[in-house]
Amino acid sequence: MPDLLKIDALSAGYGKATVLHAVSMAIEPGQAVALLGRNGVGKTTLLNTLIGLTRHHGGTIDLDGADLTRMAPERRVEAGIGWVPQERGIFRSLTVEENITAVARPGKWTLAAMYQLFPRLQERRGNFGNQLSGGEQQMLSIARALVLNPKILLLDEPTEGLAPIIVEELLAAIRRIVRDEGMSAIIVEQHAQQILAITDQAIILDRGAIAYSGQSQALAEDRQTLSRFLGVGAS
Amino acid sequence: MMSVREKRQSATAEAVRSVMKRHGRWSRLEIGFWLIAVAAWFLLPGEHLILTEIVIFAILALSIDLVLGYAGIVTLGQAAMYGVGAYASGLLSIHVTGEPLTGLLVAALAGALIAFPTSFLLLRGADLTRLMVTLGVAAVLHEIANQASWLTGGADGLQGIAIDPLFGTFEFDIYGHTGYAYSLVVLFILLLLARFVTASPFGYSLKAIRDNPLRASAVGIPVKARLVAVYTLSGAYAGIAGALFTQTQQFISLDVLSFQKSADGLMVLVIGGTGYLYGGLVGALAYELIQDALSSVTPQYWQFWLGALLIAFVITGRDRPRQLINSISARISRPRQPGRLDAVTVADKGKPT
Amino acid sequence: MLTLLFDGLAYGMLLFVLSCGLAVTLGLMNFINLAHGAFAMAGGYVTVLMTNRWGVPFLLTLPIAFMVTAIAGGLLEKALYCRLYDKTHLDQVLFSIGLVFIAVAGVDYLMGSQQQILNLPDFLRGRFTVGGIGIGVYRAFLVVVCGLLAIALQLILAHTRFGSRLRASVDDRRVARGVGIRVNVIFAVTFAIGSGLAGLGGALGAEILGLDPTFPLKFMVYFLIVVSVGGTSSMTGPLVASILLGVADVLGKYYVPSLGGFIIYIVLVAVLVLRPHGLFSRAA
Amino acid sequence: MTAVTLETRNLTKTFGALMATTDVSFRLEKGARHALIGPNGAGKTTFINLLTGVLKPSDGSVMLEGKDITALRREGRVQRGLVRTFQINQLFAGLNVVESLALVINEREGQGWRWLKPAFDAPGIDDEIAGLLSDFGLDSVFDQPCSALPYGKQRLLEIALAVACRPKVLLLDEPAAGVPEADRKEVMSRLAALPADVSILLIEHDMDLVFNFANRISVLVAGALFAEGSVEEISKDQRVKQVYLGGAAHA
Amino acid sequence: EDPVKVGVVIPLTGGFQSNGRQINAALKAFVATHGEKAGGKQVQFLVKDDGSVPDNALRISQELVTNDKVSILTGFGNTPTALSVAQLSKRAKIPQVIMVAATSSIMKASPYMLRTSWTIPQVASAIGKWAPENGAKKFVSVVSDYGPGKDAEEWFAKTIEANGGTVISKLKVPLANPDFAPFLQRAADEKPEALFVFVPTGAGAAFMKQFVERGLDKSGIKVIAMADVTDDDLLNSMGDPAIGVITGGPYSTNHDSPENKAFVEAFKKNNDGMRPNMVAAAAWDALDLIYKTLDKTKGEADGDTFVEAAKGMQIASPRGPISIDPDTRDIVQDIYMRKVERVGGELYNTEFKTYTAVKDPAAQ
Ligand SMILES: Nc1ncnc2c1ncn2[C@@H]1O[C@H](COP(=O)(O)OP(=O)(O)OP(=O)(O)O)[C@@H](O)[C@H]1O
Ligand SMILES: Nc1ncnc2c1ncn2[C@@H]1O[C@H](COP(=O)(O)OP(=O)(O)OP(=O)(O)O)[C@@H](O)[C@H]1O
Ligand SMILES: [Mg+2]
Ligand SMILES: [Mg+2]
Repeated sequence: MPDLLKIDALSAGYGKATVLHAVSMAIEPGQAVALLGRNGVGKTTLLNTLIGLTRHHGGTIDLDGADLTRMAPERRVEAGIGWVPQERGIFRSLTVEENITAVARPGKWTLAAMYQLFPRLQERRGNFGNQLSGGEQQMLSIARALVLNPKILLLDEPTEGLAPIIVEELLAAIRRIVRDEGMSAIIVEQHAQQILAITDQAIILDRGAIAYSGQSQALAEDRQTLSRFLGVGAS
Repeated sequence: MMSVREKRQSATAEAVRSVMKRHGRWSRLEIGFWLIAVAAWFLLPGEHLILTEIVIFAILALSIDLVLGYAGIVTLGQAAMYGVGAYASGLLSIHVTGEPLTGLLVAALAGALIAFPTSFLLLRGADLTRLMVTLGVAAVLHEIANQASWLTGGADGLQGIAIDPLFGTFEFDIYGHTGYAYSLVVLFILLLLARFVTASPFGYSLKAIRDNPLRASAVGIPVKARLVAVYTLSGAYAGIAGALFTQTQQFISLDVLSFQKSADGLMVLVIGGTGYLYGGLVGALAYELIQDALSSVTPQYWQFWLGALLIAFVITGRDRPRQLINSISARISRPRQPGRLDAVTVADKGKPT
Repeated sequence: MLTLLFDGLAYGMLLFVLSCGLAVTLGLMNFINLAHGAFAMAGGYVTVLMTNRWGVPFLLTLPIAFMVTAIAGGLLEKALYCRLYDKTHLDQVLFSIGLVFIAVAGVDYLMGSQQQILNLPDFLRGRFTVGGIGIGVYRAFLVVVCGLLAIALQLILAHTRFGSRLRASVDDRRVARGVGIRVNVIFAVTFAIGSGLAGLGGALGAEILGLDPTFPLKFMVYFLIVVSVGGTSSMTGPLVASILLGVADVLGKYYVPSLGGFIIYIVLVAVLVLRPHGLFSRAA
Repeated sequence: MTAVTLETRNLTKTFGALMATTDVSFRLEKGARHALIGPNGAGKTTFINLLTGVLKPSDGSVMLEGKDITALRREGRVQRGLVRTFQINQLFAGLNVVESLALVINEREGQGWRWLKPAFDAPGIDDEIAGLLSDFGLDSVFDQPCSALPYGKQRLLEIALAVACRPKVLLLDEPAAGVPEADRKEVMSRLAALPADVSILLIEHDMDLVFNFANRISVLVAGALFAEGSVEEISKDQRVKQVYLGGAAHA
Repeated sequence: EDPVKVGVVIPLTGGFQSNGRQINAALKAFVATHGEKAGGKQVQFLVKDDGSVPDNALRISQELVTNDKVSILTGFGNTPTALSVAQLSKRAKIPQVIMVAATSSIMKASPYMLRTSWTIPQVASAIGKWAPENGAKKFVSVVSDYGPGKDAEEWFAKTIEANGGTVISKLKVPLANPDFAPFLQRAADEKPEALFVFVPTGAGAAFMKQFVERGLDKSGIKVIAMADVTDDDLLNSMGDPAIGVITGGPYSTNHDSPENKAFVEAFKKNNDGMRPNMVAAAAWDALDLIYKTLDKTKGEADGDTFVEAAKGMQIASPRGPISIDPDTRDIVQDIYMRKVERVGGELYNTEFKTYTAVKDPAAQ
């Protein structure tokens, strides 16, 4: 299958400082990728670079045949990227419903579908963005990315702050969306095991470069790599 | 024998100490600045008038910096305290005594007295609200001064101010020789005081409030009381600036309370940069000199060029001069500051291997 | 008494039409644009020039004043303003004051410093009486135009996708772009509309307020008062604030002329102390 | 019998028609390691906001060590030892790590009104700061401005600031959010190592942490207390599983 | 030989800039016709903008005196700026020739002050004398709320009461006042025979417009105003509302005399057809006074000599004969009652009655 997203020797950063160093990877349609790594290694920066919010220093990004490298963020969204920022980025002076409808694009994922996925949001539809609990904001951020009906979802710690039962549902939903709808996803997560269970590929970043890349399942069993780069499972 | 952890911790403590020591130290640039200001008294006798005006302007801007740069309160009403200080010292000289230092004290008190109740109006609300409330208070005072012409002389200005010679010896001459020396010393003292204040626990609590009032209160800082305190202090500063104006000019008009005065004060501060005390000085110096030069080239249209300069200045980045100053001062004083090097080594040591 | 109330209403409407552009740029875009009055002045000069020198019908000059200033605003946005959204309010203040200086000196150079006096067409002059209340024709015209404008603006901003996209862009430009909102276009269009409204306000206001190069400085404070008293989250706020200020000002000056200069500031401070975010505001 | 440090009586908060906190009577025992869990939007953060005075309750009262503090201001509560951390980091963006900690320590020591004395010359302040820095893994970034720290470090500083207040009662709102798995245990063990008489109320959605850290758990659902018990009891409670835990209980 | 330096401190920006503009234009015309020599010396003018702010006026004047070594200060577009410099003029013994500021009391502030403009009481009292003689006795006064406005109100009331009239209500309008509606309504409700009006140039046009819009012109209430309201500079663009307005003032552009014809012509020629108003005439006369006095002192500009020489000076001014009162150093001049009329397609203040050699009544 042809790659959906292809990144080649991508370098980027903030101002003059380079944070990402020549990162290359490829994702097929319908594939979910776990993006792991310690604090501050550049996971968020990689996602921000894909959506176009960092300074480009080198390399290329190609989505479904379109060259995104120099595109403005809003154009990348049109080209098929849905983004869930780490800090959620809920618009505080819009209601829950407006947060969704203001950005929605035609497609399978609609406001109604979001309310079905997160009934909580429907209950709070009239609340302004700054009148939501942390978890509600997280749900809204994910809903807002889905209604863009993207080809690929970029999720930056999407389970953070969600109740365990919601996390389960959410991860199941992501898995379903990826498997059944052919949407791809890159998911940054702190909980390695949880995410490796629902993704196909895994990438570990270390100091802005790819330190490991392989099958999720293989990594889940590779305690040594996990403890070396993530510091988990060693004890 | 110390454990690894203890060793690391004592190295950290050492580095922390060196960072702390950096605070409040006089940089060479600063010292140089003051030397030049003093030298100007001897070398530029013809410029004392404009220099005096600059110094007074700088004190007004400094008073704004205390609330804006350190406590995050934007204000367009500093003229209220400035003007009240000016009138207080002027009236004092007419009705009680022309002794200048008493005038300064009375003006400081008057400024603080106006600022204190006003500050309670500023405790709630965002930038725009504060801008408008301060503006409104100043406008009301302006109108009061206008109406009370039996006391203030109204729009025609307060007549009959006579200031005694400083220490009974130094007459306030029309060349501004005494005026400049006098204002410069007052500025120096006020700046010194402000340096202490901003490097004190009180000063740091203000910065905390400026950056995040929610968190400030969550670590036990009484936010409202601190804001009231600093606004009152800044009112005293502004009052002193007003008194200096009265004493060196021996004349007051309603303009001391005008919106223009507040706006100019804010403008020069912003030009020079907020939050490092010297912003007002740098801004006042630059603004006055440029305005003076422009208006002697084109008395009718100098505003046009001033406007163009302001725009260019903002577009290219307002912190440029500040960065320049920082980099110069870093270059000048590097040999005296080993703290930074320590920090780097500790940072390396700090990494677990 | 009723005549007075009507005068207050008309004056308030005038304040509204002059300030609603600022309510858009400052209130909605959160840009402190002190140069608002400069756009209003530009609109005023367009109208005065066209009616007095070229004999264009007054009513026709109004849309032209809107268009001209909107285009000017749009161009300035693209050239300069767009670089300032990310900067602090203080930068914006400094920048827009710079623009005001340029506008004041520039107009002075081009048009001279004297008052420009607008010649209204005959059908807008004079007054008529309804039920014993004397009503100036032009003031009635102002009330109607401004009322319609207020309703239209409120509908657009509160109930269209454009309105919510605009508010989203203001809340967080970065994230807004990241979820596909064309922030640049939205800001440029909004800014142009805000400037156009200012121009229209200037055109309508020249008759009553007069017009000279210091216009932007003279009235800057009034615009700011309206927007801050009204609150920055809707158009109804500034509308109500304008009417309140207009009526209070007129009544105050009639009954206690000696307090004339205080009233507007006292209303300002009182409102802001009681309601720091203005009369109408969303949850802070 | 153990003493109660913090207690609420019939605490209620409404937002318009929404009952965010409904008649909550809750007790926190001295030295407790108590966790508060519950679905998203159950009202946990609101509860903390009521305890700390960020929000005014619609009804009911808050007692700290037997005294009614319902009307007390935020900073007054902090001075009496009731300290919190925030779900979303609240740092002093323009100050660096050392300055932030120093100002908190000064404030705690009642130095906040000293306006002519340098901020950094309180005796022992440097050692205390150094201790906090190394405890929270901040020694590599000690002179960086808070705004430039990576998210994880900001999270750690968020907690360090609260600990620097030397609280009697510490309210932690999702302290581990954004902290990588490897470092979570360390943060939590640091918190666990706080003096035994410090009472801690923890809000967290990471059940690993909750079960390891807490010795008592309350469950809040739709603003009301839904269940309370030991770790054992709660993790086995079918109703809690249904509304909140899902399959996580046996993780 | 050293030139005589003259500092011209005027408002080229700010609220009073139209005054500054007229003065600057008059200066240009004057130098073009009279050259740059007086009393055998080169005369050099240094023009500075005070932005209509007294602080600035003072600082600029100080610099002119201390750095540029000017021997004469002139200009001063309003009362506060004139007053701010008075101390300096007194202390440094510098002649201060006032071109505009019209509050009566300023002359006391410095013994080196000379004035060629007019004083508010001079004009207001003339109006107060004329009105009752011509059938308007019951007045409401509407003046701007600042020094000159209060002067006008006071002196108008004083004279009209002495002449059998009354002022039933005295209204003060804030200087920064966008809308006259409430004041006009109030004035109309008092049902006077006429309004006495003094507002600064510019505001005058707005006032007259709103007066007509309110239908007050048809209600039989007359407007009798100080000359500022129908300023020659703006009169033409004020249009029909201004026609018929009666004002009292020291100068009208269409004053019929050879001196004035020459003045208007020179002024227009040097300033792209701009129309001179009373400020221009006063500025012209100030310059004339300076030249004539220097001629008399042979170029000596020392304060005492200069002021002594200027006292009693008589000049054939464009506005008619004027002189400097030796006791008060203030101007003595004819005050005219005028009526706005259309003359040859343009609006002018046509003079119809003259009060000759009026002194400042406030100084007596
Ligand atoms: N806006 C910014 N400006 C400058 N440097 C930044 C900025 N944001 C992040 N950095 C730096 O870039 C590096 C990578 O940060 P990034 O946020 O991408 O890491 P991360 O892997 O997502 O970490 P975390 O797990 O904490 O979210 C860090 O060293 C950080 O300090
Ligand atoms: N200012 C407000 N106005 C209206 N509703 C609000 C406001 N603040 C919070 N809420 C609502 O109150 C409920 C409780 O919110 P709270 O933040 O306390 O939840 P929480 O238990 O902390 O949830 P989470 O685990 O997601 O952080 C939420 O449904 C939220 O939408
Ligand atoms: Mg991240
Ligand atoms: Mg919460």
